[in-house]
Amino acid sequence: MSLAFQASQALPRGTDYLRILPELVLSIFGMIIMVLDPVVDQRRNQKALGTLALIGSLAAIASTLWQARAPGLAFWNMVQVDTFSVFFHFLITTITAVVILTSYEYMEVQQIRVGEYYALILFGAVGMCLMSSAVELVLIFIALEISSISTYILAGFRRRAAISSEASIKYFLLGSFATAFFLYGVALMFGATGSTSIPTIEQHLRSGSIPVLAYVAIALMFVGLGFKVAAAPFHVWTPDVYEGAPAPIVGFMSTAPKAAVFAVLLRIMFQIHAPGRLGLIWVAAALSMTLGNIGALVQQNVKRLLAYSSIAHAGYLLVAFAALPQNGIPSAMFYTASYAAMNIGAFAVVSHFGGAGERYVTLEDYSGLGRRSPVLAAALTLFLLSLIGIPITAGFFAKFYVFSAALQANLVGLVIIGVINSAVAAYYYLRVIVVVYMHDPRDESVLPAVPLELGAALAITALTTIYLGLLPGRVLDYASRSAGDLLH
Amino acid sequence: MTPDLHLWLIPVLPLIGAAINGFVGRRLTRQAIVTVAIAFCGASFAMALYVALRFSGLAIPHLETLAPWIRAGSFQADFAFYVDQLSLVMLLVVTGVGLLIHIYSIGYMWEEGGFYRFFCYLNLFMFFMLTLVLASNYLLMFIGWEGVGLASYLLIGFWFTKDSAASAGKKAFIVNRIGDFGFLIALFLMIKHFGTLNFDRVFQFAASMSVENATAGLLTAIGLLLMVGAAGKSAQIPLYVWLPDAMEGPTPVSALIHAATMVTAGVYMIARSHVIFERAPTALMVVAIIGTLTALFAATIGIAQTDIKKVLAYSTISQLGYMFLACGVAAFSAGIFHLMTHAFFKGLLFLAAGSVIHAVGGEQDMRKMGGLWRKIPWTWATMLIATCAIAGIPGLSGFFSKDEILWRAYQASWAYWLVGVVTAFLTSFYMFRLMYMTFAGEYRGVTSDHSIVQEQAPARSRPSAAQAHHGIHESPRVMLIPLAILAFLSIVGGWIGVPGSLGGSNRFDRFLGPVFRATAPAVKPQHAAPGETAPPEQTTEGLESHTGRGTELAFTGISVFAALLGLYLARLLYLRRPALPERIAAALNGLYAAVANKYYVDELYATLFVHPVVEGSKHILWHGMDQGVIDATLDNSADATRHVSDSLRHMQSGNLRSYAGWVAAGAAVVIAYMVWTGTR
Amino acid sequence: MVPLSYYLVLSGVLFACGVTGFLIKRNIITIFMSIELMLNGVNLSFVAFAAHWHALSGQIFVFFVMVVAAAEAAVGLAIIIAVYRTRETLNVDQVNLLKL
Amino acid sequence: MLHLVLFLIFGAICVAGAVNLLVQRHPINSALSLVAVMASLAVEYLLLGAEFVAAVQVIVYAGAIMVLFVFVIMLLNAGEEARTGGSRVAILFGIPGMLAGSLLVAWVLITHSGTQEVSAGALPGPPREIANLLFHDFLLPFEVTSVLVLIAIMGAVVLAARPESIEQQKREG
Repeated sequence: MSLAFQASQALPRGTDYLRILPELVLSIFGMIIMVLDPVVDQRRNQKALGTLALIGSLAAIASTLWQARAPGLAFWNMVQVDTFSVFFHFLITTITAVVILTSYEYMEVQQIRVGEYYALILFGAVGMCLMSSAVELVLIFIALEISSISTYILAGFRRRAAISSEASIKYFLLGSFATAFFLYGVALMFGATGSTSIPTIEQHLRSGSIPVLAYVAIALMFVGLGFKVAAAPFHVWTPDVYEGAPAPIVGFMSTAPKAAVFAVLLRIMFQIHAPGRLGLIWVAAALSMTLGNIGALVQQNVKRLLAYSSIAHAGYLLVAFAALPQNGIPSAMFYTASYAAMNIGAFAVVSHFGGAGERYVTLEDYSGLGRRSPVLAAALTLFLLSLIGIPITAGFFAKFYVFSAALQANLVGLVIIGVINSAVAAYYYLRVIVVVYMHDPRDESVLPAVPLELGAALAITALTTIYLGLLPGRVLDYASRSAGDLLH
Repeated sequence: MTPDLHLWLIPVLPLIGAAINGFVGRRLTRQAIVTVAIAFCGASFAMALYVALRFSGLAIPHLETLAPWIRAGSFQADFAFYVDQLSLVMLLVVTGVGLLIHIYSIGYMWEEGGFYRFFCYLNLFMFFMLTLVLASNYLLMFIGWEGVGLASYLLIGFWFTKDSAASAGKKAFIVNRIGDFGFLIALFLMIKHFGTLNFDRVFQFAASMSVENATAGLLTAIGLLLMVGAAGKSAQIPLYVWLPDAMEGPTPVSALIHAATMVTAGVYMIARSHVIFERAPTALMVVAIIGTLTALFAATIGIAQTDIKKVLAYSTISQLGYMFLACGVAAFSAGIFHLMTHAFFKGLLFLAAGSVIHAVGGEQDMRKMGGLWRKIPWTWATMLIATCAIAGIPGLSGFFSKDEILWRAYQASWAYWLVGVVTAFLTSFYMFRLMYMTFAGEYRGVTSDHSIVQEQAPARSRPSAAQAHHGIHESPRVMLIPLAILAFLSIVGGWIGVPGSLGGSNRFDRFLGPVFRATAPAVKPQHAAPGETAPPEQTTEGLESHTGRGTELAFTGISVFAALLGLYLARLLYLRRPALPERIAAALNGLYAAVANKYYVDELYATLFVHPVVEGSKHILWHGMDQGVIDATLDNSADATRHVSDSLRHMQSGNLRSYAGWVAAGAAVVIAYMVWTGTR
Repeated sequence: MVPLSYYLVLSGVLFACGVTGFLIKRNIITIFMSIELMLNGVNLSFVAFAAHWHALSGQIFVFFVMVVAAAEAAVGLAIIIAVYRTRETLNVDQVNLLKL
Repeated sequence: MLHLVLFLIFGAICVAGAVNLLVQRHPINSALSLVAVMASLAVEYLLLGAEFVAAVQVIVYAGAIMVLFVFVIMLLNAGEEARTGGSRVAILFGIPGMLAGSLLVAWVLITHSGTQEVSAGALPGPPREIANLLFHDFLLPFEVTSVLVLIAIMGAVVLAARPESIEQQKREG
């Protein structure tokens, strides 16, 4: 190995910092919250810390937009800012902001100390953002760990509930288990190519024959990443963890880390031109869709039902990974964004309705919600319709593009499985809608009014759901350009 | 230079009405709600009339782009509207009949709860239906297509406190989803091979392809998939099961959605895609066969139904079968003609049935009616007209359209014709049976019995139930006027398309001609239908010179005879000798039970599809995978209580190590697969 | 002189032992130790490959893995304490309130 | 030759320690065997010429992390693990899967990773060069680990602290 680096002992330049600006902003706000937490009065200033976190995530959104103007590599080929990374930065920071909005009321009702909570969300977002822009497996690994560890902790935040700590330990142990697989894959990839930098790996694999070791490496990395996105057969943890974790956090961890991991998966699958991609994805996608949907059919707990649905949606999303890059990447990105909008919205409703200690989470509790709170019921219905994939909601176009991309790659079988699955899915989503509107309320007590912040979160997610369902053009266009950037 | 007609207003006006009623309807008075709903629907109808008036001055097809929608790479779809002769006919039918049914609903729904909701949904339905009809590309059409399904779901489940209504809504929705896959996959195929979903471009591509006579190629695949979609929406075999259940909705809904407009969307879609079908004879044949079978099958079920709305529902399915048959023999204009006349007389039948139900206080069982003609003469008269029309009594609208279909079917294959005539006989029979059971004879209901009424309409707080005590009464004028108008249309509606053989010039066929003939394939498809084949794709003029007028008149005579035979038989059985049907039923015990139970198709589907999925999910995944596989045997040292609670706990998973086991096993499979690929 | 594959197989064996431990051990802390065992196996692979490719970045990776392992240990043990407090057991077979 | 002998000896200790970890039923014994694995791994690192890694392995892994483990075992007073009948899935699917998977990987490693021999100290990793890499090329990951550590500390504090309500109950009761 040459020692050339000694000659270039330069310090990072300004543009280097610009290219990690959102991460910097998020970390700084996270630290401010952490420092202020013991100082301020918990009872009175619950909201102050939340607002600070909100400002932090908004600042991160702004800096993402600023950053978009200066694409390029930074920190000696560690991160790359391009339309692809900006798309995911924007998505993740927005998810963070919306989740913070949904948490305001929840934390108060559950009587949870908020300081570390908001700081952890922001720090977690740092990791997720970095995952989408990192082009070096070392950095991807650390970023993945940051996002994972923060979600392990957040999953256990309902400390008085036994199921919450159980969710946390299950998620933690299995997550670390999967991380070890991912890491082993990275080690073998390093062994196969002699590098951990994605562009170098790509060059190495493109020139000459692909060593068998690289195949095994891809397999092991897929095990790790597949676990994180809840793809079958690595999905088993999802229902348990989603049931036990606090509802706003489930909204968070079913979208933001997933989006980030999908970004990594896109890089590995498409940028590296992972060998053997097709069969692997085919089976995983088909299994995820089927197991997720069938599992959801008999669920009585709404959080659990949504957990199974999120497995199924991971399956739909994986279908895009089996398609050709120029169609698959944009459709996967579009799906990620749509899914984020509708799922966070659904969990926002769940977190409000759950009440203290998340008492009301079964399907029966939801009976007559349509009469008790028409606004909440209407919002939930919209999100569920979008999850089914009804036109003029985001879910429709998301599925539409994914399936059409798959069909252009001649994956007729996979598309048929997907389409059949989306019919089965209609059954259990409709079951919720039927319960909400067509059953008599079990409990006529007045629901607490929807507070302003939660209302804002619902409005944002609902409008995004409809916007993406009515005018998907701009987002899709941007995603297509990102695909171009990713593939050079 | 084509004028800008602001076509977008036609669908958007009802949407505004729906929005107003949906958001503030709760605070409005009933008058205000009605005014809003009728005004916006009426404005839409006025716009449609305006388009019709300007039609001759338009370059056909007339395209208007409202706004760009999706531009992803080479794929493009806009919010754009498309008017040609076909969509104009549909437009007028939908807005016209829709308006009449809106008016009728004022009277019918006046006493119901959720009045604003009803009109909101109704307007919403109009929005989606008009989007479907006016769309200039398949994607926009699909949005309307799914939207009408959604609106129909909402309206079927309108009396949602009734469990049967809720589950009927769900059934309709899910069966429709199955059909929608076909449609959706067809769209994907179009995107893949044509790169576009715009009608003009798709048809251009399709027109440039050769007829797939011997080989089943791309167009056949697309055609068959579109057929699956159409079968779902238009309730054809095997996806018809939702329509009878959909009768749980309020009667105006049944009239508008499940008779006149939405269910005909499948026919419209096939007619719209005729360029594709004309080049895919196999797909066309499937359409024809399914249509024929459905027509016959539903008609036989209709014979044994006792619920007045169920009879009409099966009759609708059967008539839709006729329309499919027409499309299947490439007589698209005949199919659309029947669609239009059917909208008139079937809409009328449902409205009249609603009026009957209204009159007898919510009763729907025909066995408890009878002798009503004196008490509700207007309803009786209009319904009689509609019945004559659907039965094919000469001079009324149904006669002309059905005759046209049968004649064209005969030219494709005598088998189609024969089944068609038998169905015509059955149609006439069950419709007159309905008339005799309802209006003739003595009243068999128990007016003073409170409980029956309550039982039949448990959740409907209808004061008309109370009126039942005071006797049967004619409906208010606001309901009778639409009946009268539709009756008028049912009489005269056929005269615009009198076939040449009956001395007419078939103006309807000529009007639609440009749509269907301009793109007809240069080489005639060899229709693969069984039996004698004749080239189906010829102009009516050509056909006349080919076969001669006498033959056609003879066939007309046969179908009229069949209709009259049905009338006679119904009269014989249900007026003269009311005891006879029961004896026949007893004699044909098994067959009658099968027919009365709709051939047990619902039960079959439940056992075949629904049950396995739900139970499989429950047993295989839940009990099998977790309870069965997971160890329930326990350590000996554990005491009895622990034993019980632990065995309960261990029965279901939740065990971390099992989860890790799945992950490890999955990892092994993934590694094995990848090693296999790598070393291959 | 030792063939590279010896090191790799040794690392693979350690990894497999870790997986086995995860599957068969009941004590949460021991399960967690099995994960550490897996990470150690991976580390050996990194160092061996670094020697093979003459690329120091493999060794750098090992440091990061250690930091991550330390962080995971801190969090993991805290979670274990939290679980113990609510359940009073460390047996993973009894931590199963959440199930299908 | 000496190289190979050393590899085999410490490799054997490694595997023995790992197996012992699985066999022992008291967590303390498992922890101690894990320490043995780590220490002998450090020797393997030395054989590969990675002195710095070997040192860190002993200090951080065997020293810090394992101490933490032992501390928690003591704190929770963890006894011998019960022989609860747990999961058939893990035995029926997990173990065979693990075996099959690791055999496959081992086969690939033996046949496809090249049979080059690695001499002792093949890659000298002096701290100076490592520092150059760590603080220059890998500066960003290095800095980002600080966020990771911060999260870990915060998480440990949040989760290990007693929930307020329990405290309140105790005070009230």
